[in-house]
Amino acid sequence: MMNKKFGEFGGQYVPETLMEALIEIENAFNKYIDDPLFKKELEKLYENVANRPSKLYFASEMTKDLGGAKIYLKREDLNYTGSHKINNVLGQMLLAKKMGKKRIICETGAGQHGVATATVAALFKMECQVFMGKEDIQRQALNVFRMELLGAKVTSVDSGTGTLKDAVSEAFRQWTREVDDTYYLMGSIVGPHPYPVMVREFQKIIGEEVKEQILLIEGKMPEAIVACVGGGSNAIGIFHNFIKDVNVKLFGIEAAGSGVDTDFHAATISKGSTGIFHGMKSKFLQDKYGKIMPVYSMSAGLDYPGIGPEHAYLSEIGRAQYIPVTDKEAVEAFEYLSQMEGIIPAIESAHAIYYAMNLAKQMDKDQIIVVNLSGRGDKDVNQVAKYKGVKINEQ
Amino acid sequence: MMNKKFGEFGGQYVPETLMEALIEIENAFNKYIDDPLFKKELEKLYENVANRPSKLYFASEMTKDLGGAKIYLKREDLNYTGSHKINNVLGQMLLAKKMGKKRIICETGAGQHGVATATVAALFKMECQVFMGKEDIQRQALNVFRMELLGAKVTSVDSGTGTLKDAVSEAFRQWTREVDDTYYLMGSIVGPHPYPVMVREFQKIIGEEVKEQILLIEGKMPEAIVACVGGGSNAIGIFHNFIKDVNVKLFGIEAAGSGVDTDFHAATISKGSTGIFHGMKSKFLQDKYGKIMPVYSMSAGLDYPGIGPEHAYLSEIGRAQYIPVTDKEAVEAFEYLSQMEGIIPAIESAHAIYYAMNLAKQMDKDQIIVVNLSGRGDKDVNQVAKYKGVKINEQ
Amino acid sequence: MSNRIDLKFQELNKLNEKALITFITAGDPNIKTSYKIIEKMIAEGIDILEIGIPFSDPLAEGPSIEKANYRALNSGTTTDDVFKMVEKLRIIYDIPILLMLYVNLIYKYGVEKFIRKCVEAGIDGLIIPDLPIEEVEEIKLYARCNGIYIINLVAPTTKNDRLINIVKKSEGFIYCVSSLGVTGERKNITTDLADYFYRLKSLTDIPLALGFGLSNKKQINGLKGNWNGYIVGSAIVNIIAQYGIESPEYVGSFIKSLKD
Amino acid sequence: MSNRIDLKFQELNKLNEKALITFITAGDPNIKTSYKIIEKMIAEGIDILEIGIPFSDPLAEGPSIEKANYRALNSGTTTDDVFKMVEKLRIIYDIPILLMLYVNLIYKYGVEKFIRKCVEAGIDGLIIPDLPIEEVEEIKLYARCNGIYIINLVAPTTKNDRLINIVKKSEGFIYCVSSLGVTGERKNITTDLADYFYRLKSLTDIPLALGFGLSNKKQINGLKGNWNGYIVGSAIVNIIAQYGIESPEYVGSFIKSLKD
Ligand SMILES: Cc1ncc(COP(=O)(O)O)c(C=O)c1O
Ligand SMILES: Cc1ncc(COP(=O)(O)O)c(C=O)c1O
Repeated sequence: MMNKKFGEFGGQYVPETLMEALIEIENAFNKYIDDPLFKKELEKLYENVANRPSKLYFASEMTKDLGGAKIYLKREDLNYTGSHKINNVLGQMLLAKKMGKKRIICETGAGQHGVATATVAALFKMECQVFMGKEDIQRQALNVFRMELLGAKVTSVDSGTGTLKDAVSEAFRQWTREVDDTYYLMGSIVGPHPYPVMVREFQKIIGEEVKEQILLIEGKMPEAIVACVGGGSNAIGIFHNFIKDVNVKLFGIEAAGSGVDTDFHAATISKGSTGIFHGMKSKFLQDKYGKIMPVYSMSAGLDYPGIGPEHAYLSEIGRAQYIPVTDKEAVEAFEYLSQMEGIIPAIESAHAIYYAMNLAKQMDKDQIIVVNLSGRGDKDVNQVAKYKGVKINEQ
Repeated sequence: MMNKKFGEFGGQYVPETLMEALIEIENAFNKYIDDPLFKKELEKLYENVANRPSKLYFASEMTKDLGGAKIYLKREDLNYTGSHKINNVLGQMLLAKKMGKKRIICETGAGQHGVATATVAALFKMECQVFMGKEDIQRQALNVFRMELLGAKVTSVDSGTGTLKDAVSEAFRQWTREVDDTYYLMGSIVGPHPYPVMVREFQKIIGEEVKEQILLIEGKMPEAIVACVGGGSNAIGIFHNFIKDVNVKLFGIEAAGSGVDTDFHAATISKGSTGIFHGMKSKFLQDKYGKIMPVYSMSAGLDYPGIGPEHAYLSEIGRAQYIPVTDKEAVEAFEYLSQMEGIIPAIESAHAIYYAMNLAKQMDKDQIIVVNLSGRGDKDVNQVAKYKGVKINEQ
Repeated sequence: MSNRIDLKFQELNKLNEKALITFITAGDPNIKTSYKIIEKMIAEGIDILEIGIPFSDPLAEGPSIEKANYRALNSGTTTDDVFKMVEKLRIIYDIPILLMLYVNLIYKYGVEKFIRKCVEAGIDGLIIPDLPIEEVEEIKLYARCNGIYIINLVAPTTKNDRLINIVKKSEGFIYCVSSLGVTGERKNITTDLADYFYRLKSLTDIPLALGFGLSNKKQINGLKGNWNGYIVGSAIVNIIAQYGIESPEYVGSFIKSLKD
Repeated sequence: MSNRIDLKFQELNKLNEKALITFITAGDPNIKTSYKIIEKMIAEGIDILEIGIPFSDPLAEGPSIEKANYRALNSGTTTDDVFKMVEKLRIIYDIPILLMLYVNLIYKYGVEKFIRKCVEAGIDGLIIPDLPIEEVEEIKLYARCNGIYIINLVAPTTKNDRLINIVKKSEGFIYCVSSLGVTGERKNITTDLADYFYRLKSLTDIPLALGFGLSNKKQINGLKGNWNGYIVGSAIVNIIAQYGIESPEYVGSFIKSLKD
């Protein structure tokens, strides 16, 4: 049995109608997570579908250029569908199948989790409905058609701000309507228990691989690990297996949008406060009455007013540090990595790259930083072009 | 020393200004191709940059659905940058570096070869210029910015039909201007010797992996191998290691566009005749005077009026069969694979999938087809949407 | 100190009547109108008043009440405004008053401070749709010793194990969600209400109030089960959406139609 | 049977004069105008005529001649039309005539048939820019026994090994490409022409004609090396691009300016 809370954070703050469903999932999760057969099946899916293990790539040009610590990139961008999201989707989809579910719903922001879910749903022959904010549907129309191609139904959410948080709320609403036969496949380590634990367990493969790979390549542990934090799944995925290794510093990078001193950011830990939302107690950007604030980041995947409860906890106890990086800085890192290593990172991941660029310079040449390159940046090229004032007109 | 001809096909039909450059490349290629150090470096690049080996994926749902031969997909779509093109780019770029070149030029159609080249050029710190037809630049504006992000200069070619063949011609023209310090990195097994041989040698890893993988998984050889054919590099890549295994049938799938009986197709072997163009003797779509015909396929990567000389030869001697598949059929396969396996194939590769779908039904359950899934279809989603009358408006 | 909710149900029980519990979102379309609507509803004889505090992300609500929340927020309504309105009501009215709100509004306000404010304003109970019994203790700790009830909800999906547990810990009444899904009017309630009612009744003597999807007298009269009360929300909110500041009259007539 | 090209160079050699070799694309802007332009050029005293057969993808050409090819194709000009025009010219003129064309036009036409047609029309030689000596034999086989020369090209990039080989196999004259790159006018020719010339001259007695980028008398006079002839193409084609069917007069004046 997994603990429901991380210190004071976590819990199950959901309407009664959903409680039994959460309990059902929790029970199934507890039953299968240590089942050797389930593990074996998941391993096969990781290998055959997600294309795992993902490479640990030595960024030699970047390292040379910065002149400090050695930088390694964990190449989750090379996973099938282009990000770490697929790891979690495979785990939960397998669980849903074991539970006899026939229908999957999920939320998506930039569309990465939606595409991953639609992909695996097609393979598993599950019906699939994806909730996506009206704003995000317009920003990421291509991903919408990708999901539809894969046979998923994409539902536009125009309540609230029409972005990720509203897609989550709407998915919850839909779930209460058809909780019997439907499985809600949450895309990050947020939401009510058991999601934060479950998503971590399905993402921790990242850190497990990293440890094995770095010990093989370098024969020692890294000094620092850096990952971007939206909900926090890629970060917890790479952190988890190192949490006990207290000499390994952990850095979670939040989206500072136009700057943490403006009204346009999504820096939950830097600027948020403890609250209860989307089923969990955690840190949120909210006003003094508890109203959830509109947030902003050019990165749709980080554009969320909360953060996973485990990160709130790691921050509280000082085990991990959370640092904001702005749009401008992320775009700089986006271009830097593209030209330095020929790797176009997801704009989410570019936040982590930026911090690593600065960190490396302050470290010695025999020290090591591992950055989680959580996704590929093809999806963001359009937006960065626009950010830079370049017009792209596909015909 | 590699043979310059495949039967009557191949050769070096280029302006005198380029002859010494071709000889220089040929000499370097002959020197390095069997050099254990070069091989070792290339292997490392395949692994660290291209993300090789690529998976051999059993398409269980498709196999079940079709009820015939077992279908395996060689997942070149999981390579970094999304297609088989990177294999060749790594090989040639390493060679160019050994030759002391500082500048790379190349052509691109859909942008896959251009993106792969720009990517590796960034990593190798080579200057890079990509020639791309004006039409293709408009159709694939996003890839243009991707290349620019990677530091490459993209040059619009508006001569001729403003498509791939004109981009090749323009790259040749540019090369004659600066042949001393520039390396022309050709994207398929076309052009003058030594390109067809060289590109094959850098792509044959595909078939080598397939043989090892299928023997490991199935303990036997496949009955058939299917690959799409534009210039023919992914096809030769998977065929090469099986050419001597005469019981393995080889199928190259050409783009039939609107149909081989219309004026809108690119089915070079089915409808073309022997000619000499772009430096090689091969099969081309041409009129009775030898004028090269405008060709058409919705797939920019197959939209080329010629084919690699080795395929012309394999066709002539009957070792491989070349079969046309239309836009309509390719779109059908594109959607089929998306929904059946959760894999969105490149529209190029979808041509091969379509043929495999039909072939499988005519074969027994204990027989095996391997299809080369040469690339991922994200780049084509927009176009398929348009083909199907769906409007996508990214904002 | 006995709670107005208990007194109300005792009174109705004696008369063999059912409680009419009505809901509006405070501040929709503005706090003044809300006050007038409430006065009208009380005048027409509702038994218990449920006032929603608007929230940015009301995830248990269907479109009607969801939009009411946005309207109320747009009119600038805060938690403090709602307390003030209740204080004002209390000068005149002794009707049981419940606040319906999302847990974050309490948590961020400060649980202790919030409960103190409830006491000061004369609140009798809280309905917190995203606070299942598994998480209730943190707030109940303060509510209990201040005589404020936390009204538990049960749903058709709630299984017996948990039902027993919830029922055991309930006070005031139990909010029995009629159907799967979020709030909102429904043409048909497909839950087997008779079975639902008797399953509950066999476990407890606490009053059972049915809510979600109830919209007119005829529908309510046709429902199976001998429920102690009915909660009507979206139907009223829809009238407010239509008539805005003119709505007190219309809400009044609607309440009247429910009482006839 | 001696070739008109050889005779021409012998004649010029005696007079200590250099050959003026001029190029146009047949059919640009139409075949009739091409004929008129050629008559004018001959009247103004050019020594050798080089006629381009239009091709869809002329990959050794710069923008000027490339566009001339498209104009000619748009006017419907085919290889057969060019043969007809040459036949007509031959009724009157005895000037050496070369065809400049891409190898596929010969190959697809049928090498044997093409050479026969050349003989019938009175063609003296072929310039095939995409046919290096490594690939020439297949066509030379037919050309040789029919007295048609294939004019070899050399480039500044050609190294001595190959140069010796090319020179050995040359006939008529050697087309010496002045610069890297494609056809087209050039302000400056950066190749060390003196060195280029002497390197070639030390290997052969065959006439050497310099081409690519030559555009006016002054430029030509200033060039290093004692070349046996100069080839002018893009400069003429540019005039045709500007004046279209009016161009014969203008081309005539231009040729005159080269001869003065
Ligand atoms: C590539 C990538 N990285 C990171 C994130 C942020 O999510 P998380 O913090 O859960 O990893 C997303 C979300 O869409 C993403 O697509
Ligand atoms: C994914 C993919 N497949 C196939 C091709 C066709 O090229 P080739 O025939 O050289 O494999 C292309 C060319 O762009 C491509 O991008």
